[in-house]
Amino acid sequence: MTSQGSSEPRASPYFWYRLMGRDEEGYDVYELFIGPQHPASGHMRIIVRLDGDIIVDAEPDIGYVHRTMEKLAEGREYIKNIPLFERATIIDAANITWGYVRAVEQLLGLEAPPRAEYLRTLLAEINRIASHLYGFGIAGIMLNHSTMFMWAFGDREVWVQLAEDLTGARLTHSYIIPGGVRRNLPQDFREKALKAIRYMEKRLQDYERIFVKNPVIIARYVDVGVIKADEAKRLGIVGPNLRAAGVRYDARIAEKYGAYPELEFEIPVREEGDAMARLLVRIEEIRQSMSIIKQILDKIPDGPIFHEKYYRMLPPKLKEFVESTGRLKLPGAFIRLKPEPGEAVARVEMGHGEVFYHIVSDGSIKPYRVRVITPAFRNVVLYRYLTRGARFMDLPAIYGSIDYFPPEGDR
Amino acid sequence: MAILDKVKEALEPLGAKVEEVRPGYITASISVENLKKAAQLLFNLGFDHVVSVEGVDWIKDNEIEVAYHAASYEPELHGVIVKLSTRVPRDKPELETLIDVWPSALYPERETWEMLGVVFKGHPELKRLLLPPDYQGPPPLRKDYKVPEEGFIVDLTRKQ
Amino acid sequence: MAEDVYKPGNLLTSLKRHAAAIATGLRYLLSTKRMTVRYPEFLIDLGEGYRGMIRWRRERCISCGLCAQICPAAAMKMYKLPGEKKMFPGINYQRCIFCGFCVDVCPAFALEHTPVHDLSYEELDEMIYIPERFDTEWVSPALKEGARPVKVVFDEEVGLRHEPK
Amino acid sequence: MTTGTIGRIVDFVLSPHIFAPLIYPGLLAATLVLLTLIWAERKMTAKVQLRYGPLYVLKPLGGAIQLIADAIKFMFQEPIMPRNADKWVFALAPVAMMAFTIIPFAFIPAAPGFVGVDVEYSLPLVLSLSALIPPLILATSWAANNKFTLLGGVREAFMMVAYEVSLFIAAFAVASYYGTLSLSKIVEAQSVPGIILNPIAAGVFFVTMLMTASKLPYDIVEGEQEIVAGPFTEYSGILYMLVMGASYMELYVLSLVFVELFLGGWKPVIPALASIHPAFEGISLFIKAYLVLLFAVFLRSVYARYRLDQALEIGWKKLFPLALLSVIWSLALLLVAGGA
Repeated sequence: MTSQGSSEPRASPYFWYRLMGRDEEGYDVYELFIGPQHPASGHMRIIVRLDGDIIVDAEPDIGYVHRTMEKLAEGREYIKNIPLFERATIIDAANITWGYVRAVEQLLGLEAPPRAEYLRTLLAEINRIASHLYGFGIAGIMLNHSTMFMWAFGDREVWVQLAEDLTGARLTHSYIIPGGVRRNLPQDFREKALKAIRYMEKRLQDYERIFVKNPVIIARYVDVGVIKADEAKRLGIVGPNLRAAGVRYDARIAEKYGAYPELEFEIPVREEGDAMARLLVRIEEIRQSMSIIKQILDKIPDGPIFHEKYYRMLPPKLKEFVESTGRLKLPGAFIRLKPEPGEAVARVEMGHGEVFYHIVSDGSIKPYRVRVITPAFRNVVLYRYLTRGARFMDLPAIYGSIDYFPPEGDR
Repeated sequence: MAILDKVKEALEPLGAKVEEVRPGYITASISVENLKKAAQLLFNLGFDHVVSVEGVDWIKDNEIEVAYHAASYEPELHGVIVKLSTRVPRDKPELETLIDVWPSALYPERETWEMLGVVFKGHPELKRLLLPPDYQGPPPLRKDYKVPEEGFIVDLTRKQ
Repeated sequence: MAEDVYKPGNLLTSLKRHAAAIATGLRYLLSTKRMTVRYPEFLIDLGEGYRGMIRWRRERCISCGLCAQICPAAAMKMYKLPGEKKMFPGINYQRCIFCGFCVDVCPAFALEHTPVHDLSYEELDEMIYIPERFDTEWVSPALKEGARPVKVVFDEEVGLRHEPK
Repeated sequence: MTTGTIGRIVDFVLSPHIFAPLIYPGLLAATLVLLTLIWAERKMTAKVQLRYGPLYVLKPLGGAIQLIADAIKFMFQEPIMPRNADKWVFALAPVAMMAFTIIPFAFIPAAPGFVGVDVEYSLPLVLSLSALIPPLILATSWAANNKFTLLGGVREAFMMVAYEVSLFIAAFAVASYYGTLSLSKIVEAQSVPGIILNPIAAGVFFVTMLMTASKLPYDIVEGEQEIVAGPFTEYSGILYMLVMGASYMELYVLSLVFVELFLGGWKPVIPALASIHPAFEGISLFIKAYLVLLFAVFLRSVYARYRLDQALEIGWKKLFPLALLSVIWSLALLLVAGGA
């Protein structure tokens, strides 16, 4: 047992108190290492310091699944980085690659045809639902509600199946490429998607009965881990965590990319800022995403799915194949995309929040520098902020409610 | 564009070079001394958080560019990113931390210290974040840290 | 939706919620819905378009090497074999991420995806397919052992239904 | 060997002093409950969660002997003794825990007059014996010398004081109505099931029963998501099986008491059955207790876990006053009905 007296000088653990304008107080703390070998830590460690049952300080120690993506990206051609960045958030692959592709398209001066933009939006929304359901399941099991965990993961399968029908892969779609998308809409996709939506609407009511309105969940979530709008802004929080704190910010309306300007949807915002508000915002976002999918299926325009500049390069035989199967063939020139020197930034709203890419090109076939800031990396600071003063048993509740995805934070 | 003019008006007296490279993407490069002042001015304009803090190693110029991408949650500044950047020498990359202005720079600054060896003076916890605590090598995102690459041809005639 | 979770509940609303949760649980306890596909006995038929194991056809290959150049994981390589003038692609399934770029870039339709995805290996070296081994038909081990293929059908009531083919 | 000897052996085994603690409702039945209940729990949870649950061990019966397979696995698993542990306490506490869950069977009547040791105070005796387990859990948590086990032990200590009081008071509320502390006499006197006479006591007893056995929503002591497995974090192999089994055994003991206090004990739902053969009375008790157990473990698929302070609040601020209220209710019933 480690018990640190107040006399022991420690610089970092209590710095938060200084930042929050507090005096450095003497705490007699009990130090716990939650993770990386722990049933509920994920691929990370949280160093928790307890004063009795109260958390004095929880320090997220991330990096256990760091894959040096930014460095690896510097050594690869532009197109090869798509599957690489996809692996940061494998559960939300469409959105995380879309940010990268948007930045590359800006560098190349390309614009995807309208149909491709609609298809990207479609997959992005399917991924958003799947990502929220994943978060839901984790939130459930963090409170030991195994039914919510199994249900959410089971229902996520419906959306994963839908994505598979569209792209040919369950999770790692690599669907969005500079200049367009890789596959056209399958024949019977509309019926399938509408059935999935109707099913999900029914299930959300059961979720409500067994989870959201369950008195145990209300007890565990209401007024737990509260963050208010001004603090969320100061700390640069993104995604549903931000919107649950009362800030109406969503990269989909801020950046106006894809087909979003042509679609009608609401950005759910709640004022409470607690764990329950984050949960409710996610549920409402699932509903909004389903409404977006319906609109896309109604509005999707006909036309090419790939930019003319590269489609032209394909020999007639391959063009014929693309027309008949709806599966794109890539021209050989696509391997060595060569943008002008310069830089570009792009932001895309993922399920977890906003992802940011900054690409610096020196005019060669490989990017000079790719900077990626994922929503999880921006939200990691919440561990420190939300857990301060919470009870120890609130830690998993808070962890589940902020929907932190360690591989995404570590990149 | 109104925002560009505002940023120009605020930062050009400090000697910043402000331009809009793409719609909604404004870059402003400034000297190290004026960085904090410029950050405060940007904050006052409404850029309330940084999306990213990063370093770019310009090995040919023997300099590291440290860039802060500031953005805002306010509806009138949606879709605008200002890159506030400065260049520091590669052999002594030091600048003052901006977490007093933007607390959201806390973790990205720590990561930039770790990955490029840029020292942010006044940062309360410059310690390993993503790399293992016992990592010894040079800062990995510098250009002189090479990642071995392999070709795409395997010659089986030469083996054995 | 669940706006009233923030209202201070009294004993009655609390009991009602407990009852609703337990009743929902009991309803599912008594229903016959199942999500699981019992894999070694049943195998989901993935059909056309699934990005599974990659089939290479030697007779179509023009040895252009585009597949090896586009491979993001450096799994596909061009192999120079003794006694062969041309180079042919081989694949290392330890690395392959099934992105399908090689299939998409192949101008001669020499590479194509199959729906087979459930292979396992005893040794790492077996996962490297030099061109000689690469040109073979993939067979799902479960199907070989007599698994019954099932088709995935979307359903409003149970989400996904698995119908025997 | 003569038939006389065999007969004497059979008589000996069938005599309540041996049969009750060792066979039914004691050790053998308890083992059976343990094996089937955990299987049933997993099966029911799986059903609610749209899965199959254990299936492949004895497939025609839906994997019914899965737990035997698990037990064999635990038996052959290496029991790891932490280097810094207090070895004697660490190894013996689970054994003692199991023993204290089995001893109460000697005092629980399984049928009219069929009890191992017939004492006048069987109700408080059984409850006090099962109240000896929390101190043993504390002992394991201290002996393992691990931060997580210690936290689990502290939680157990907090929980124990919160639920034991209400558990005892709710049981005594019933006893005070019948004017006896003997379980057999309480069952005999029950013409109307206790749950109808005193629903408050029944509710309090059931909830505290869940707390005692740390079942959801009160599995705070073992809170996997915070403290790995609470006091049992360091256990492995056969010792782990013992500590895990002990909580189910405790639940079984308490559900037997619950049935005898509130559900008419061994009296069959159809009274005529009892006249066919006295064994039906024992079976009836078992079935009732098993149904109570099934409901208790079914709650796992409905609930999440309460926070420690919330559970303590429930224990002290809700269950305790309710338990007192149930005593008053019993006394009021006595005044109105003039006693049973």
